[in-house]
Amino acid sequence: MSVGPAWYMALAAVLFGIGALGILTRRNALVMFMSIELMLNAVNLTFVAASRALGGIEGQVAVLFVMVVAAAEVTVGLAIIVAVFRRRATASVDELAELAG
Amino acid sequence: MTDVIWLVVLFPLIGFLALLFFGKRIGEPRAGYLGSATVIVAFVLALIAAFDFIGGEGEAHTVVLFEWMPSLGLDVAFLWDPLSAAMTLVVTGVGALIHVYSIGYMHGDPRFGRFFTYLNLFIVSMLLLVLGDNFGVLFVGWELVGLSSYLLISFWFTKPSAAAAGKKAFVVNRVGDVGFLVALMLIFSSFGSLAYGEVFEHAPEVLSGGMATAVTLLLLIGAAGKSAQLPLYVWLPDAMEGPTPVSALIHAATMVTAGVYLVARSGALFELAPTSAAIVATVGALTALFAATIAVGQKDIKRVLAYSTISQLGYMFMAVGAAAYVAGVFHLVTHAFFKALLFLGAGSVIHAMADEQDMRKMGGLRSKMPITFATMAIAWLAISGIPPLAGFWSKDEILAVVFNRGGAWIALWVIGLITAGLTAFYMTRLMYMTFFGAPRWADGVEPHESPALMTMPLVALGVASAFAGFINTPWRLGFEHFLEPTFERFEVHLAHPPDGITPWILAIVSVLVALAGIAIGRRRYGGAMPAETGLWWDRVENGYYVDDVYGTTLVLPGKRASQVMAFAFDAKIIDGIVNGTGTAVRAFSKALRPLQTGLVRSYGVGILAGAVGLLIWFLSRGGV
Amino acid sequence: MGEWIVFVIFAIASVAGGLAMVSARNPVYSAMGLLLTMFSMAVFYVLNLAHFVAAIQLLIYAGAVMTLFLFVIMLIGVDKAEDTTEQIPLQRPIAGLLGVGLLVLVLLAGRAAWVTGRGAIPQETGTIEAISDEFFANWILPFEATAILLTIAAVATIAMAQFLMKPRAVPADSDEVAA
Amino acid sequence: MEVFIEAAIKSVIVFGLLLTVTIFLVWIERKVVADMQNRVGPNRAGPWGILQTVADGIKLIFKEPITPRMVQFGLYLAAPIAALIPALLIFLVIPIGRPFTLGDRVIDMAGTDLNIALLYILGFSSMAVYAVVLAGWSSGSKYPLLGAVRASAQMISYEAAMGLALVPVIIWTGSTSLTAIVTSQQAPFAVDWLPSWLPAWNLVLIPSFVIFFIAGVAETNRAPFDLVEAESEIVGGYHTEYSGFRFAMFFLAEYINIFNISALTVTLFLGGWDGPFFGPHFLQFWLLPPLYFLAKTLALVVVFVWIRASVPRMRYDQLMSFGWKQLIPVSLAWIVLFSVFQAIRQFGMPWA
Repeated sequence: MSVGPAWYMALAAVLFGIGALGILTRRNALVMFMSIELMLNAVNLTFVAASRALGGIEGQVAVLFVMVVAAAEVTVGLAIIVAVFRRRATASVDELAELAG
Repeated sequence: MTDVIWLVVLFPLIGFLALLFFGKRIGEPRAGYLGSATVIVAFVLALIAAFDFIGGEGEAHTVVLFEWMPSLGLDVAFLWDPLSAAMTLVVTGVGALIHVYSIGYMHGDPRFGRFFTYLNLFIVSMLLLVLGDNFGVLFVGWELVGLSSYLLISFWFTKPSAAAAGKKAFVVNRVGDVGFLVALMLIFSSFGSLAYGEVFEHAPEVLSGGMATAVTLLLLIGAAGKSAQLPLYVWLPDAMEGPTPVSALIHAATMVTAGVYLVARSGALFELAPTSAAIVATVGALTALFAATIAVGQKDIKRVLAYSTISQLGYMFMAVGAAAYVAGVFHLVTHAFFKALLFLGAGSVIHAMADEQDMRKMGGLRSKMPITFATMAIAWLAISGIPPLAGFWSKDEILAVVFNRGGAWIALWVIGLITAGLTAFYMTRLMYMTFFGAPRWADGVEPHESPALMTMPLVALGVASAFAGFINTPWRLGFEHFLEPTFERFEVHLAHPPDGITPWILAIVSVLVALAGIAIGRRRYGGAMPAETGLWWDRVENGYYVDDVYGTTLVLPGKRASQVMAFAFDAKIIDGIVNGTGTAVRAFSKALRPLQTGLVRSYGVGILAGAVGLLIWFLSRGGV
Repeated sequence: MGEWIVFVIFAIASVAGGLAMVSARNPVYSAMGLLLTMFSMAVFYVLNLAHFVAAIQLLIYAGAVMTLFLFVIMLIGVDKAEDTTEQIPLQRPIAGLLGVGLLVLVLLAGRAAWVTGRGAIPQETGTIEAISDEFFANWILPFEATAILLTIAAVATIAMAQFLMKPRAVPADSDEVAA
Repeated sequence: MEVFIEAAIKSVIVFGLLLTVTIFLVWIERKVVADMQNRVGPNRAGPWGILQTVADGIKLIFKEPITPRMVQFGLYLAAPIAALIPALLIFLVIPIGRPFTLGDRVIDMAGTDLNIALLYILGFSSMAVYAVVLAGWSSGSKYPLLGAVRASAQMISYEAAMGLALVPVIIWTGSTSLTAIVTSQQAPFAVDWLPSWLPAWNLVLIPSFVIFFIAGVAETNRAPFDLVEAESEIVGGYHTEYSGFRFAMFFLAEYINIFNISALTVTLFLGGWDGPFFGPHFLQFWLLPPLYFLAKTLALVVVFVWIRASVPRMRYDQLMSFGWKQLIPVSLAWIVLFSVFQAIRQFGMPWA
C-alpha cells in the first residue's frame, strides 16, 4: 500500500505556505533566501510525486532543472548578500530601502 | 567591344574613389592628372564603342550589370544606342577638356584634390544618367548630378553667396524632381516596369491620351527644373558662383541638357501627347526670348553667359517640343562646344583679370590675350549663327523645322528669330565690352594670357565649334542618320526641315537677323562705353526681379508658415502633448509612489496576495 | 504500510524543519531546519522511486547549497540570535492570513484536481540511464542552456568577489561591526 | 520480511566490521608511524600493544564530558553524531565480496547494491562537512570556528576534484553501481601481448586513481592536508572543545573515513574483492574475496599512514591553490582526454 500523490501534494502545499510565511515575516536576507529554497523544494516534491503518478520521467527532469537553476541562483544571491554586507554591515532587508518612492 | 561600355563608367568611378580617399595625399597637380586621365580614357573607350554607330551598322543593345530591385524588375543596365553614345561622347569629351583646363584654373586652391573628386563624381553621375537603360538608373544619375552640381556650386562654401547659390540650385531642382518622380510612379503603375524598351514599346496600347499628357507634363516639370526652363530657371544664374570650369561643364554643356535628353529619350511618350509637346515647345520659345532679353542687360560676364545658356536651352526645348529631336540634340552638341568654349574663355579672362567678373572693368583685352580672344571670337560668331560655324547649322535647322510645322508654330519661329537677333546683339556686347575699346581695368591688374593647360582646351573647343556643324548639313544629314536607330526603334516621327527653296530663304533671313544684331551691337559698343541706366536697364539687369517675386510669393509664405509651425504649433501643441504626457505621468507616479516602500517584504505581500487572488478566481470559476 | 510509516515520520520532520527554519532566531538553526527538510525531501524522492533525483538532492541541496548558506552565515557573522520584532505595521497578521489562505485555497484547488494516475511506475524509470536518455534525447537544448547558466553564475560570483575585494569601499565606521 | 532481516543482519555486520577495523587501524597507524620515526610505539596492552586502542576507548568513555559555557548545546551534541552517521552509511554500498547463493537467494556481499552508489557516496561524504562546521560553530570559541571554516572550505574544494575523478570511472565502466564496477574490472586487458588470465582492473584509469586518492586524503583531513587540526595555528581544530566520548566519536569517524576512502579506492580502481581464486567452493566464494578486499584496503591505509609520516603539512593558501589550480584542472583535462579516447574506442577515428 503506497502513499498516493495527493498526500505529497498536500505536504508540498504546507511546505510552500511555510516558505511563503518565512519570506513575509523574516528580515534576515539569508533566511528569506532559505525560505525561497524551501518553496522550490516544495514544488520539486510535487513534480516528483506527479511524475510517479503519471508514470513518466519528465517530472524528475524538471526537478533536475530546478535544482540547477536554484544552485546558480544561490551562488549569485549569496554573492550579492555578501557584497551588500561588506558595504552596509547588515543582512536585514528592511534597512535596504533606498528604492522607496 | 561595345559590351564593355561599363568601363566608360568604371574609369571615372575609380578616379572618384581614389580621389575621395587619397585626394589630399596625391597632391596638387597629380590629383588633376589622375582625374583627367580617367575621363580621357573613358572618352577614348566611348569613341571606340561608338565606331559602329558612326559606320551606320551598329545596333542598339542593353548591357545588364546586375539585378537591382528584382521585385520591381529593375536592373542596373546600360543602354548603348546612338543617342546615349552621342551624349556620352559629349560628356566625356567636353568633360575631359574641362578637366585639363581645371588643372590650370584651380591651381593653388587648397581643396584642389576635392574639386577633381567632385568633377569625377559628376562625370560618373552624368554617364549613369545618359547610359541608363531604364528610368530607375536615369533617376539615380539625375539625382547624383544634382548632388554634384550642389557640391560644385558651393565649392567655395566659405563665400556666403556661393553657399546660398548651391542651396538654391538644390531646392529648385527638388521642385522639378518631385514632378519627375511622380511621372516615374505613374509610368511604373501603368507599365509595371521602368525599362525604356518596355515602356516605349507598349506606350501606344497602355497609355490613354490623358494619362500620356499627365506623364509627359510631369516629365516636363522635371526637365524644366534640371534644364532651367521658364518657371524654374532661377537657380542657373546664381550657379555661376561656382568655379568657372564647373559653370562650363555642368551649367552649360552637360547637366543642364539632361532635360533635353529626357524629352528626346521619351519621344515615344510625347508622340502620344501632342498638347504636352506643344507646351514643351512654347515653354522653350518663351524661355529663349525671356532669357535673351535679360542677358542683354547683365554686367557680369558669367551671368550673360548663364542667361545665354538658358536661352539656348530654350531653343533645344523648342526643337524637341516640335518633335525635331535630331535638331534638338544637334544643337545640344554644338552648343556644348561653343558654350563651354565661351565659359572657359570667360574663365580665362576672369583668371587674367584677377577674379574680376564685371565687364565694365574690362575692355581692350584683345592684344593681351590673343588665344583667348581668337577662340572666343569663333564661339561668338558660332552662337550668333554666322555660317559656316557650328551654331548656324543647328540653330537654323531648329528654326526651319519649327517653321515647317506651320500654323501657330510660325509664332514660335518668329520668337526664335527675335531671340537669334538678341543673341547676336548681347554676344557682340559681351565681346566688345571685354576685348575691344579702351582698358577700364582696376588698379594693379595686369592681364596676361593663361597657361597652356588652359588655352589648349580652348583651342580644341574652338576647332570643334567651328567645324561641328558639318556633321549635319542639309546636303549630308550625317547626324540624323546616326541618331535614326534610336527613334526608328519606337516609331517616333521626326519633324523635318522643309524641302526646296524654303530653307535657303529661312537661312538667309536668320543670317540677316544675326548680322543685324551684330551690327547694332558693334555700333553701340564699338566706341566708348555707353551708360546703361534707367528703369528698363534696371529691370533687365535684375532679371525682371523674378527672384524677388518668387521670394515674396513663394518663399516668404513658406517661411511664415514654418515659423507658425515651429513657434506656435510645435512649441505649443506638439510640445504641449509631450509635456502634458510627462506631467500626467509624473502626477500619476506621485500618487503611486507610496506603494514603492523599498521593503522587499511588502512586495512579497503583494505577490502572495496576487497568488491568493488568482486562486480565488480560478476556484470561483469552478475548478482550474 | 512501510511506506506510510516512513512518509509520516519524514512528513512530520520536514514540516518541523520548515517551521524551525522560519521561527528560529538564529540563522544557523534556520539552516539546520532547512537541512532537515531537504533530507526529508530526499527520502520522499526515494519513496517515489526517483533515486537519482534523491542522490542529486543530497549532493546539491544538502551537500552544496546548505553548506554555502552556513558558510556565508558564519563568514559575514550573522550567526547571532537576532531581533525578530516586527517593524512593518500589519505585516505579521497579513502574512499569516495570506499564508493560511494560500494553503487552504491550494488544498481546495487540489481537491478539485489532484493528480491521479496509474500509480506506481516500474522500478526502472528513476535510474540514471532512464534520466540520461530523457536528458540527451529530448532536453538537450535546455540542458546545454543550464550549463551555460551555471557557468555564467560561477563567473559572476567570482567577478563580484574579485571586484569587491580590490577597492574595499567600506566606510571606516561600518567596517566589521558584527564580526 | 526476509528483506528486512537481511538488511538488519547486513547492517549489523557492516557496523561491527567498521568498529573493529577502526580499533585495528589506530593501532596500525601508531605502530607504523613509530617504526618510521624509530620509536617503539604502543607495547604494553596486549601482545605488541594491540589492545592499546581498546584501552584508550574505554578511558574516553568514562572520562567526564566537559561542556564549555558558550556552546550552543543542541548542535554541540549533534555534531559528533553527524560526523559518525555518514561515515557509517557510506560503507553500506561497498561490496566486500563475491555475491553467493544461500538456498534460493542471491546474497550480495554488500550492505545494498544501489545503482546510484557513487552518487550516494558523494552525497553522504558531502554531508560530513556539517559535522565539522557545526562542531566548530557550536563550540562558541574562536579556534574551533576557524578550524571549521578551514575544514569546510577544504572539503568542498576537494570534493569537486573527487567527483571529477569519478567521471572517467563511470565512462569506462558505464555504471554507477559499485557491484557493476567491480564486476567489469574482472575482464582481461583488451590487448594481445598480455596474458588473458591477468585481470585488467581499472588500471587505465591511473590518473583518476591518483587524483581520487589525493582528494581522498584531503577529504579525510589527513596529513599533509590536516590544516583543520594544525596545533601550531589553531590548537586542536574544530573539535578543540570536545572531550570524552564526544571526542571519541569524531576520532572514530575520522578513522572510518580513512577506511572508507581506502575501500572505495580499492573498489573503483584496484579490482575490489577480485584476486587469484583457488581451492574449494567456500574458499573461492566466502573467504578469499573478503580477504583480498581487506588486504588491499589495509595496504592503502598503510599508504595513508606512510604519507602522514613522511610529508610535512601544507600552508593553507598552498592547499587551496593546489586544489583549485592544479587538481581540478588536471581532472578536467583528464576527463576530456579520456572521453576522446573512449569515443574513439567506441566509434572509431573521426575520419574512419
